Amino acid sequence: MTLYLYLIISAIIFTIGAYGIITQRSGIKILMCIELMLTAANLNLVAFSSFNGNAAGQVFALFSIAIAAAEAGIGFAILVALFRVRDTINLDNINILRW
Amino acid sequence: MNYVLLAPEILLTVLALIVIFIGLLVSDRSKNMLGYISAAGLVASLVYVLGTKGEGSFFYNALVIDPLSQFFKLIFIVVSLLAVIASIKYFENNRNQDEYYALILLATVGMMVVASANDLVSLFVGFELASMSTYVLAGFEKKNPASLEAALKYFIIGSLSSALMLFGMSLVYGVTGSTNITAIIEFFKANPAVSGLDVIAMVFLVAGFGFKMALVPFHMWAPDTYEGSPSVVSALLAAGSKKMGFVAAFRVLVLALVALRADLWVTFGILAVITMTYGNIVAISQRSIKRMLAYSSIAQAGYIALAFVVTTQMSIAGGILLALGHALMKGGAFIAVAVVGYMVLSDNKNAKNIDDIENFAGLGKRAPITAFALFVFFLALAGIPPSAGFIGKFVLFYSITIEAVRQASTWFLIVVIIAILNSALSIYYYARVIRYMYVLPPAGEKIKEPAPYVIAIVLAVIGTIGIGLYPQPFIEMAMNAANVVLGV
Amino acid sequence: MAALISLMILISLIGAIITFLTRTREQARAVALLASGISFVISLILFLRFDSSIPTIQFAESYPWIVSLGISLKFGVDGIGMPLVLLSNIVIPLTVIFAWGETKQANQFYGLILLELVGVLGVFTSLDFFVFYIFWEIVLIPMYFLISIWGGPRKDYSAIKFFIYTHVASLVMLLAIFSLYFNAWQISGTPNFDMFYLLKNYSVIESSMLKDAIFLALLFGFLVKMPAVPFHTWLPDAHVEAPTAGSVILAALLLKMGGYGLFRVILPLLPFSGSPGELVIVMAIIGVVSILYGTFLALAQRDLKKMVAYSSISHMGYVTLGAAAIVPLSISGAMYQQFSHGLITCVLFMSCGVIQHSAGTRIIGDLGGIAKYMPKLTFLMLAGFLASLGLPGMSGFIAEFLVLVNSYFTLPNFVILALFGIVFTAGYHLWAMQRAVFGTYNEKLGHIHDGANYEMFSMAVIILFVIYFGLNPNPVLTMMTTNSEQLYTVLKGVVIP
Amino acid sequence: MFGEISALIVLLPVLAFVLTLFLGKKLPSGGAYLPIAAIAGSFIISLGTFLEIYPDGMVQQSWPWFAGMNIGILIDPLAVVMLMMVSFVSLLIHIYAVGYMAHDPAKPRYFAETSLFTAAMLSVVLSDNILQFFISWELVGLCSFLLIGFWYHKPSAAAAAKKAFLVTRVGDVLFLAGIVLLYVNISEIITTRAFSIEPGNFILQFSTMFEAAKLIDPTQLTLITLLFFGGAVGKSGQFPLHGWLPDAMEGPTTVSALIHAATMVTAGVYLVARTFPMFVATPDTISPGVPDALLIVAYVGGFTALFAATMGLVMNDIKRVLAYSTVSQLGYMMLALGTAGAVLGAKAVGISMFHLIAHAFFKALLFLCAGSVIHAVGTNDIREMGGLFGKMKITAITMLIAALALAGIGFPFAGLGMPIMNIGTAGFFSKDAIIEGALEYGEVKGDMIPYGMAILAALLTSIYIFRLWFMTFTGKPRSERHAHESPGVMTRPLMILAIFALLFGFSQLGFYGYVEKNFELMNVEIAVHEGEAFHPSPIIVMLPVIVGVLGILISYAIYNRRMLDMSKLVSSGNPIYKLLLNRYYEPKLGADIIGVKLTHGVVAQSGEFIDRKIIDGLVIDNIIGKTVFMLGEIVRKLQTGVVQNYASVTLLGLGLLIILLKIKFGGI
Repeated sequence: MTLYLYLIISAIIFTIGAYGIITQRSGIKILMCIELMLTAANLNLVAFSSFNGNAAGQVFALFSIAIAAAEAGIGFAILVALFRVRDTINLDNINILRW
Repeated sequence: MNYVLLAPEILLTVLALIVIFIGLLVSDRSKNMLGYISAAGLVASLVYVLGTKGEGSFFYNALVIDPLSQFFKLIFIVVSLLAVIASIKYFENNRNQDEYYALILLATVGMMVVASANDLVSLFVGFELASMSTYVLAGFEKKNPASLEAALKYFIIGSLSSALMLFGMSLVYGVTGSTNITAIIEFFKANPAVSGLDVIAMVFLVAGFGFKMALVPFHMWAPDTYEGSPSVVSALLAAGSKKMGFVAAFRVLVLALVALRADLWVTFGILAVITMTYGNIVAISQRSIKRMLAYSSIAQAGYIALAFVVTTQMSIAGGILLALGHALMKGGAFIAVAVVGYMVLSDNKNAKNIDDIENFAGLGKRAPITAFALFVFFLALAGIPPSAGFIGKFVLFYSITIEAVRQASTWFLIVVIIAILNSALSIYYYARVIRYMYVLPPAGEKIKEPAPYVIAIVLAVIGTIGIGLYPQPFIEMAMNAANVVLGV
Repeated sequence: MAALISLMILISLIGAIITFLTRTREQARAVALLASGISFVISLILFLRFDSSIPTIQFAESYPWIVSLGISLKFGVDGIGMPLVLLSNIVIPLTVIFAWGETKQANQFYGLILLELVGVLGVFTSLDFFVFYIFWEIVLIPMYFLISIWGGPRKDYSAIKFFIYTHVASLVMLLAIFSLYFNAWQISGTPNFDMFYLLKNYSVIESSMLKDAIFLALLFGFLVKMPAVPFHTWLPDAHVEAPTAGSVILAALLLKMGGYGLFRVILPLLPFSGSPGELVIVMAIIGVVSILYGTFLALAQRDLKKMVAYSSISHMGYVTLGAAAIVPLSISGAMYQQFSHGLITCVLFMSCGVIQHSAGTRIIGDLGGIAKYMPKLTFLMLAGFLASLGLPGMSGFIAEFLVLVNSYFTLPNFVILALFGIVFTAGYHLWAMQRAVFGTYNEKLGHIHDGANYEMFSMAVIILFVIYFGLNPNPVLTMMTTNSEQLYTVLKGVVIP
Repeated sequence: MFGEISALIVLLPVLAFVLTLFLGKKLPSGGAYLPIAAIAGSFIISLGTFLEIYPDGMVQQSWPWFAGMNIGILIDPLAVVMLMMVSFVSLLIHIYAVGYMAHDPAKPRYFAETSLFTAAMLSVVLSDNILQFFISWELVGLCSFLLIGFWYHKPSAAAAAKKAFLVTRVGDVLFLAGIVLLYVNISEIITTRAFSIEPGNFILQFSTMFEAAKLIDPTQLTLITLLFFGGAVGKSGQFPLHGWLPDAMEGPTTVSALIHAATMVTAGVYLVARTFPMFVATPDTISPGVPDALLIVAYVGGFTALFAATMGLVMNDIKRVLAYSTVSQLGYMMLALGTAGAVLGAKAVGISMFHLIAHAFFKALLFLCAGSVIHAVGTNDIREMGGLFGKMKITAITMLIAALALAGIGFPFAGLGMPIMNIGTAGFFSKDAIIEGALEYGEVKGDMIPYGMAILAALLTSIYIFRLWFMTFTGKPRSERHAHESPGVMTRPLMILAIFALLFGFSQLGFYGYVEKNFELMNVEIAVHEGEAFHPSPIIVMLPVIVGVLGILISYAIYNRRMLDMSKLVSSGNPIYKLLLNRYYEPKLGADIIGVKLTHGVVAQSGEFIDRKIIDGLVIDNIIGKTVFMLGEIVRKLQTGVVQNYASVTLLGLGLLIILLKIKFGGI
């Protein structure tokens, strides 16, 4: 039952992240929300690994943390580049591509 | 366990590093050679992939080499090759070429890893490697807001869906206690009772792969990204990284679902039908050719997804064939659009939306080779014989028809009829462009089509028609791959 | 001399490619004429060496292609295909000659015409269902271009309508082919796309529902091509917009593909279908309705060319009717109608083309009395119109006579209905002639000139063919009859309610 | 030896047609001499054949054609007399045409077409099977179409040509239907009644037909014969398909003389005579002892004779008067076949054919005279003629002879039992016989209606023809155009024909005897429904002549002496006159209402509407086409371009999938 505790927490975190992605306007915040979701997944992995009694999950978590970092880096880079040309990172205004 | 089989991946990784390294040393002028170098590397690995037969598994069975992986590696390398060749012209004298080529190579490696991944970890890593490289590539024109916007959208939706995928993977791991796909399948085989959690996990995976496949409703990023990115990168995305989603789906979903005896064909049927219809219907009303191609590739994804509806050897072989065909046709088409862009810009430096259909008027006179190539690609996409597109659709539709016949199921029949009507409908927007190219008067004088483009396009054309004229070997390969998918 | 057929197809294909590559229109048309001429000679050799006393496939060739799907390039002709092969090779060279004066993108124009030849020859000779389908589809593309590049004001609409409409039909047909193929595969365990093999195994399908579904799908595919009411609406638009050469090929050859399908595929399947009698009635109704409907709509047209288009719908109705009557001679009559209509309709569309080109309009009301300045055309056009309204002594009469007389055995009421059409057929032909060609000259047309010699030549040659085959149908009719009698041996069992 | 080469009878004119068509322009007088020579050849061969086969020989040749049909030649008495007549009259008219058409630039076309016509007509006559008969019959119709529309730049001519073709086409379709029905029935009795066609014979040969007629189901037989008769009605301008013949006068007069008086229009009668055994074999359901088919033939013929004569009374166009007279006379021939056929059997064929040939001579003569008059005064309207007698004597006299022949003037000495043979014009002999036949029919079968119609028609005939003659040649000129006699090339044929019109009658008995043998030669016995011996009273015998003379006197009184003023009668106020002048409103009804308004206006146009607007417009374009586009426009708007919405769609999809699968699998 404690496993379910972890799962519920991670689910909550995941949902918060998802909610944030939908509602936030600033690119930065959206990046953070994505990080939240990844974290939720990592939490899952670790929890499962300790309950399944094998380390694969934790290894996986390590991988994913590294990847998340790289992802964040790229994300910020893109935002910065965008800011240079558009002077905004408010995603509501970034819609020249549509229909 | 001979790592020689992994030579292509290794070669390309090393090559990527070398390219960056050279980039540091040489002057911007001479960076143009990097394109040739990476092309050579890709050719080498292509030859290798075609040449080697052996199978094997590596790193504690995290990577496997089998017909499926080889077939898709073939696709990925060919597409990257086309993209690279075209880029030699597209990014000529661009001072960041080194990074560009390195990224393409890394993306290729990522896709190849996914193709042969047999462990959720390696799958995830490969996925992310490919994704991140392509995020950057999509936004490679730093001064062009469209390109950056494309990159941003691609990035946000992409990382969202990789989060979903990771979450799904974590659940799978939780249920099965292992990250190794073989083990997972074993587990499912052992206790096939559908616990609900595993199905949810599957759905998350579907979402994650569906993002790459651009299946409705995970497709939203695709039109914007394909439209905004540099055409050559669009080619890579549409033709290459899209297939990454499929191979992953083939590897994990099909096996898992077969093992679970959880027939999701209704789900996939609905997804496929909606996807193809959506893609075609929206494509009709597009004026930007790149966007039209984007929607058409969504539609194609719908066709390929039919393979999941009836998971028979035939259908999966058909899906794989269509994937191959689509890689060639779409890749070639995007590169052809790049030629048009080049043409338009050479007419007038600061032309806006250069892929507007108006710019295709009289292309048959202005750029005959490109026009003819586009003509071939479009007809192939519409499924007119003899072409790769036709062979793929032929086998695919056949597989579903015979399922309809065998199980006397009206639903399959309806599905295939919708598919047929779709491919008839798609003729409309392809033919419209063809008309622009050949019927309308040219807007300018004839141009000299740059050699790299021509080479890339001609290769694609040869592939498209060649498969149509002599599909025998490819069908066999696809069949073997399908056997792997079905774990036979 | 075994590979004559593939040689014929290959030569036209190579000719097409060379034509595309030529620079000047002189070269283009010369090459086109040469290639189609050679192809004609070969078909003539085939025709002369053809043994009309046996119903089997002759000059058969076979080359393996896609082994894993059991697909191979099989060619061959029998009494059903041979006349149409000859027809194609008669029509195409004459079309090239007729269009001798084409100036706009000449190399593409003649090249596309040759591609059409390749396509129809492939359809009429290939005995592998897969290959058959491929040629069936290929035919669409050159026609699409012929319409949309050289066509009239509404060419875009018509071309795309033609393309999609017929493409849907062929896809539906493809589904049926799939089922046949799968069925045969189930039985033998080895994939094989051989046409006769697939048709043979149709009979062992258990569920009669599936049988009917396959049958109807195939029938639909062919009827749309023919075209039969109510699947005909693509035809008038396509014809009205197409250039003359395009219309000629469309009416003379492409429509024949549908009829060919009836004899090659539908009739052999008929007796084994779930409910043969009803299906026969369905076909008969479609046939008669097409005859009458086409006639009355032709009567209503203002545009000469559109009138001719509807007249072909009406004439192709005889093919359906004759096929539905499943009497040996009625089937032969239907086949003969295909052949003869293929010739006659050329003259009609060529006349429309000449008038359009010379007077600048095809609207019957705006013409009038052009016979005064176009005596040669008037002569040939009149001959064509008379042939088309079934005047004895011309090939059309033989066909219609055979169909009507022999269909009466099985479908008396339908024949009586069809007979009604004859009067009105004569009616709209002569009425159009009277208003467009005879009467006082309409001065608003300004000074018009007679058709060019090459145009007159090709029309005259076709008229000669029409008369020859009207007086001596045997060379073609015998081989048709041989095959229709062989078909009848299977069809005997069918009882019509 | 003529029998062997009898195929040339047809082939020579065909050859002439081809040569004239392509070389005509280069030859003198439009190559007129080619057809003349060719037709002369045909005539000689016909004559030779006649002499060969007389009295009881036949020529039969047959070659297989397609699908069990054949092409063949059958020259029996019936055919040979017709052959001689056709080739002879055609020859004369061709000669006449050299003068008549001298100034027409399109001479070559004219002569080509007429020789083609002659060929086709000859082939009708000597064909030995119904299919070839039909084919030639159609070709004859084609030539008639071409020649009526010879001056195609005249709208009226083009219209008339079309009308002629279409109206006869109606008959032809019936004829074709008859052939179809016949074919089917024969093949049925072959299977059911063990009827066999011995080798060398073919299914549609007349001989086969006659044998089969005995076995075919009677009602079917009646149907077949009536369908054949329908064809005859069309070609021979019988009621109700008579309307095209008067309009056909738009063609050159020579054409009218050749096609619409002497030869083609009689083809209908010839058809009935040809297939007479089948008509006789039909059952007698309507009136006992009278085969239904013959009864109908009789009534249609009789009625047409009378009906056409009434219109002949009021026409002012010289050629139309003659046209209606032709229709009326053809009615007589039908009447003969019908009535006499019922009582005298095969003799009826003799009677009818005799009148046919006599009529050919004097009617051709009438037309040629009319032609020479028109040639002279340049108008067709007899109201503008008059007083021409002095100016063109030959024409006037020959035409008078012809008129007398048409009116059937003569004296039946023998008929009154005197020891002298009858004296009279050709028409006298031929028509008297017909009326007698009708009378005998009436006596035997107790049905006098046909006889009454015949007598009444006879009266009207002589009235209108002499009205014509008097108005043309007597009185004072009503136009100051200077008329003159036609050249010799035109007058000589007139004289020759006049001689025939005068003297041909005397061959009556021999002719009957010869033609009656026809069916015996084909060993088809004809059931004769003989009544008791029949001796009419003298007054009855004289009646036809009396009415003839009476008619002459009436028209003399009115149109020459002007004894009573016609102005009241022929005013447009007089409804009967209007009715006649408008030809019983037949053109209006046929062409305008049925042709244009109903067929074209209603049926065709509504069809067009359905096709374009509903099938095509509504279904294809709007429902399918438009909806797809609309859908596209709507759906693409979902792509807002705002990335959060994309994310929400993605997550929404995820949620939906989960719910869907929850529903499917349950769990948790």
